[in-house]
Amino acid sequence: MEKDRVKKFRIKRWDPERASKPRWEEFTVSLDPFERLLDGLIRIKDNLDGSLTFRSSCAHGMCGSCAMKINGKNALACQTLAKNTPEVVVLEPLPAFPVIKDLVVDMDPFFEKIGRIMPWLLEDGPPPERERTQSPEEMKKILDAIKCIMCGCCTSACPVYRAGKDLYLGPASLVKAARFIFDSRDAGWEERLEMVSGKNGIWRCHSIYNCYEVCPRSIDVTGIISRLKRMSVKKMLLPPRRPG
Amino acid sequence: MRNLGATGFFLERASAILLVFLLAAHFIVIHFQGAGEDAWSHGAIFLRLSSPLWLVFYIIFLSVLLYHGFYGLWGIAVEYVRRVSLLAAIRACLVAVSLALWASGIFILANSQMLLANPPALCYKCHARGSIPSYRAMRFFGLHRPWQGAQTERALENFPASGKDVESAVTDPRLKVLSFTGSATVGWGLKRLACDK
Amino acid sequence: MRYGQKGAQVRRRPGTGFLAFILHRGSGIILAFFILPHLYMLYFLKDPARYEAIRGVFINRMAVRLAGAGLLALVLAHGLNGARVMLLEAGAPSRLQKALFVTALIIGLLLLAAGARLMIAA
Amino acid sequence: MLHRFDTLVIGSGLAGLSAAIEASRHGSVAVIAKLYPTRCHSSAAQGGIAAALGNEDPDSPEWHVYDTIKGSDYLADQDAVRTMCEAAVKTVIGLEHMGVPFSRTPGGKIAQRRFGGHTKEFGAAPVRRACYCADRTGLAIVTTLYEQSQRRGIKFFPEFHVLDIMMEGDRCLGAAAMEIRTGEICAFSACATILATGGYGRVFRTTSNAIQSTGDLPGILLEKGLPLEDMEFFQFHPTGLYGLGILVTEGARGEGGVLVNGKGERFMERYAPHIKDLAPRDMVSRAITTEIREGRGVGERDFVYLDLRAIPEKTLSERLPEIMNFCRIYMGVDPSVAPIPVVPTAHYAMGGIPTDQGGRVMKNEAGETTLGLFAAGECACVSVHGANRLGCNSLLDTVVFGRRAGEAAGKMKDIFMVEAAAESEEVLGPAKNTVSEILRRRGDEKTGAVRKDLQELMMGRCSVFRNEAGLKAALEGIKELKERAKHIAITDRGKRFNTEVLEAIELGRLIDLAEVIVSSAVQRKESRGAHSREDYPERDDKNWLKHTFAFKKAGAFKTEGNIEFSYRPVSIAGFPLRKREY
Repeated sequence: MEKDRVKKFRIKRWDPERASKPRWEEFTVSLDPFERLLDGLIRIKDNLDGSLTFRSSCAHGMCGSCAMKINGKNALACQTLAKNTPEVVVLEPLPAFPVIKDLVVDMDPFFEKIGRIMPWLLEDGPPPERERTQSPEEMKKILDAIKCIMCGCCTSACPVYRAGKDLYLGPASLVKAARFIFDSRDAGWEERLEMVSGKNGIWRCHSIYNCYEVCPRSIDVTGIISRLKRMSVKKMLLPPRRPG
Repeated sequence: MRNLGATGFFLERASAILLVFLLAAHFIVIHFQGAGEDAWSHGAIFLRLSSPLWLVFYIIFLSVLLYHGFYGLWGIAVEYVRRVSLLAAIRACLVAVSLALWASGIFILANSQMLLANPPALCYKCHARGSIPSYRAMRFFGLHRPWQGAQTERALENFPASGKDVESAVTDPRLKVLSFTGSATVGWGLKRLACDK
Repeated sequence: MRYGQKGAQVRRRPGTGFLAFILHRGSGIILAFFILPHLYMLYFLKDPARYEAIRGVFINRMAVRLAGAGLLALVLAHGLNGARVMLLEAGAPSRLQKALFVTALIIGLLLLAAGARLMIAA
Repeated sequence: MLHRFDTLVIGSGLAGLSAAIEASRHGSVAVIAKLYPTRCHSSAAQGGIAAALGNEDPDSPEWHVYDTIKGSDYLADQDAVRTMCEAAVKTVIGLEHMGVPFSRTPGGKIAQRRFGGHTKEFGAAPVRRACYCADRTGLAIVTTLYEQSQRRGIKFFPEFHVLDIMMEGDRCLGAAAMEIRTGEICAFSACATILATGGYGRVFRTTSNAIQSTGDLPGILLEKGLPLEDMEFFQFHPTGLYGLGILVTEGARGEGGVLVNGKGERFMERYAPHIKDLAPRDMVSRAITTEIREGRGVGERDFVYLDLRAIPEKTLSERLPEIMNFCRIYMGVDPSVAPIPVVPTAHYAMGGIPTDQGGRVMKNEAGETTLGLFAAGECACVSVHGANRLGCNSLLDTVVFGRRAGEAAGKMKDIFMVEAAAESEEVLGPAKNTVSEILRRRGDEKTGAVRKDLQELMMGRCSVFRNEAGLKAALEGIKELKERAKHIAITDRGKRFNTEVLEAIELGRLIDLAEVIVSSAVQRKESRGAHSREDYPERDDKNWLKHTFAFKKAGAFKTEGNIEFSYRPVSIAGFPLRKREY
């Protein structure tokens, strides 16, 4: 097709089962301007090299499977259109997580970190007959945080997380914590705030804004962490009540 | 360990805000005089240390600076050091070094107070240049007439002054010798005043 | 087509925030160690002649004066970026982070120019 | 590796998580899925979950029952529909208690909006019944249920691809799955196994379904000689983004969006004079397809416009932010200034594994169930959706029947003891064979090419409108594809994360399911709900008011190709059959 544009996919490939080091490989595929990079990857797997390995599922930015480093920046392959990329597209697995194969990384440490902050709503007593009420204004406080699809782009982009993977909770966990701490229905906010205020929590964030820059869901990640910091300081200075 | 993080973070920020003012004062008084100026000459420092306000200033400056700096270093250590025991050792080191530095600073200040009580005899020199920043800063802190309240014997060397301040300096009976750099008119006027003594 | 390990280099521009962070951290570490020479010098206050001798070295060498200006640059970098981060942490919108960095940079350069002139001039 | 749990849940979408949470009250639960838990396709659900809360308009579960039955073109089992709709209110409130961040009314209650086919007073006017969280309801509920599962200590096995269900006669003993990361095949023994693997929209080219929605488990059951119910009914959602199939929620029309054809007409007025653009999905899809076929598509192309410009910008950004995003990213269109090009897109399988209301899998049309095997969600067919599902009822279905299956399955450990399997050829053999058989294949076919041809074939012959000739041709095509699939060559022979082998296995299942879909469509000689035959345009209640049970075995009444059929009557409980008009 004439409107097709030839794209070069330069992909960092590594099968730790067979090679001791990663290698770079280049594929040439044609992609419509409005096609996604994921379409290109599928085309490569279907036509050129069936062993190319990557994750994919929903293909429209709702599941977070195809997070990878695209031209040096973490993003979702299904959300990056061909027209918005240069002729050579460089793809690497997400940094900071162990590589399983090609563009697939081990997300277990990431989910484990999220699990550490008690990511569930804690009720204060038996629930009422009907729904608990929550004003639209109160709901707005968590509107940003509930957009998270846990793709790992933010955490993997964070230099602090990369430096101390086994220590720092990482931005995604903090967003998850904020989702509950700012939820007017949550009774466990105080305990959870203590948790993220520990030495591996919010204080490790130096407002580097990498997470904010890469978030495919446009969540103000750094802003949310700053809110947590303010809340933690307020809680230290003021008598205990739920600050905004 | 209740919310130590928040306290540390808060103190770090608070000390940072303090440092902005303290460092501004420090730079204006010491470093912005031009390289040839004598704001950190032995005499000038002793002059400042003779004032309790400056003494307090230096104690606060020292403490805040050390807290801010060493808390910062500790923060970096927390980020990169995984082994708990090593981290504890680093923490102990940082605390020890910062305390030692603080103690030596305090020792220097105390030592200066002892020297002030028993000073070597020196002449007083006056710079009648009211426009320079250090003068304005000293005026701001109410320290622009350092000889007032000073003992006769105290060493006083090279301070900035202008207009009325100079007049009061020249007429002050405790000032014995006056050297002057500045414009001729002012110089001659001063000479006349001094002759009246 | 296959490439070796170095085959595909991407030109990576570090993000503004990351640049600011590195600058902040680097200047912070250096500044923390600046306390040492200061205290070392003040230690000789008890001996005016010795003190003035050391001071002479500082005053009379242009290189040392320039280093003084460098100290100012570090303080400004650390302080102004600190102010930027504190503003953002206090609730300034995240989308302003780059603009704030540029602002801090401009203010810093202006202050540095003014301060360095005073420090270097004899 | 050998694992032993009281309950095993396959699939970590809404149905799977609901079932797991419910089952965890009774014993140990493991969830295995071929994706990480929140990567499921439930998280792409946008519009809402239906429940007659009456927060915005007066509403009653009875009206909900009526709408669902009418929407299903009277093929739904009415007692099951009643069960679902009456549980809806409690279910949604239960979800809220678990922490789902629903959008709120100014008074702080759960906000609701209009949705296709949901009416008040038995069809009088559209009603606000869909409880939503902007247009990311699925994501909000999935995330919350995943959180609650973590709280309950449910053991997750992410990225395990189920290759085989371990059956012993009529009893299910668990499943064999490949740990994708290592290639190792593990046995999971359990007293109860719940299948919640979702849909199989990937048999079609243009689909809103995830790449991973490949119907693995229905395919496996088919091979085990178990039936699949009502497979001919596959819903096409009227508004998928042109060329991509990404969904634009019905909520967009619920908020005031309208469909416009190439002439600028609001054509739904002609097809459903009463509720217009909020007609059920099968009708709207047919209307759009008709408009395009009769040359009233937009420009020279084959789509119509969904016009959201009448909706205030604030409403758009508050209630449909994801839609706005999708349109901007994927179409380069800002819905607040330009209409969105849309086409019907394969969306939801009404049919699936037949179950009773407790999620027990039926082994025949008589309703006899298998011991220890349960199913819920899109892969199951209770059947509450009949011939056409109403929008927002799918989330409700997954949660209500997921929980019911979970409860029934959790109690299995008291009546059905299953010991941990021993590592033997008998247990893991079939699963290992599936893989080695694929690896043994030699030839020059590629998975991608065969899959693409299958999807094109299904899209062309078996989509919104169907006819005998097309369906027969499709069956021929499928036969050919089956042959081609035998010659697929695998280039990746490693064990670690070998998605190429898995894709080939998935393709095999997809072809099997396509065959069942087409065969079922051929034998149902009437038009009902989503199954619209051009050669039989009328609903035929006399002959066809019955569920199709498709088997891959001999001994049933009727045969189409390799598939054999038997039938199960529809349960009617209170709502007599009427002509379906909106």
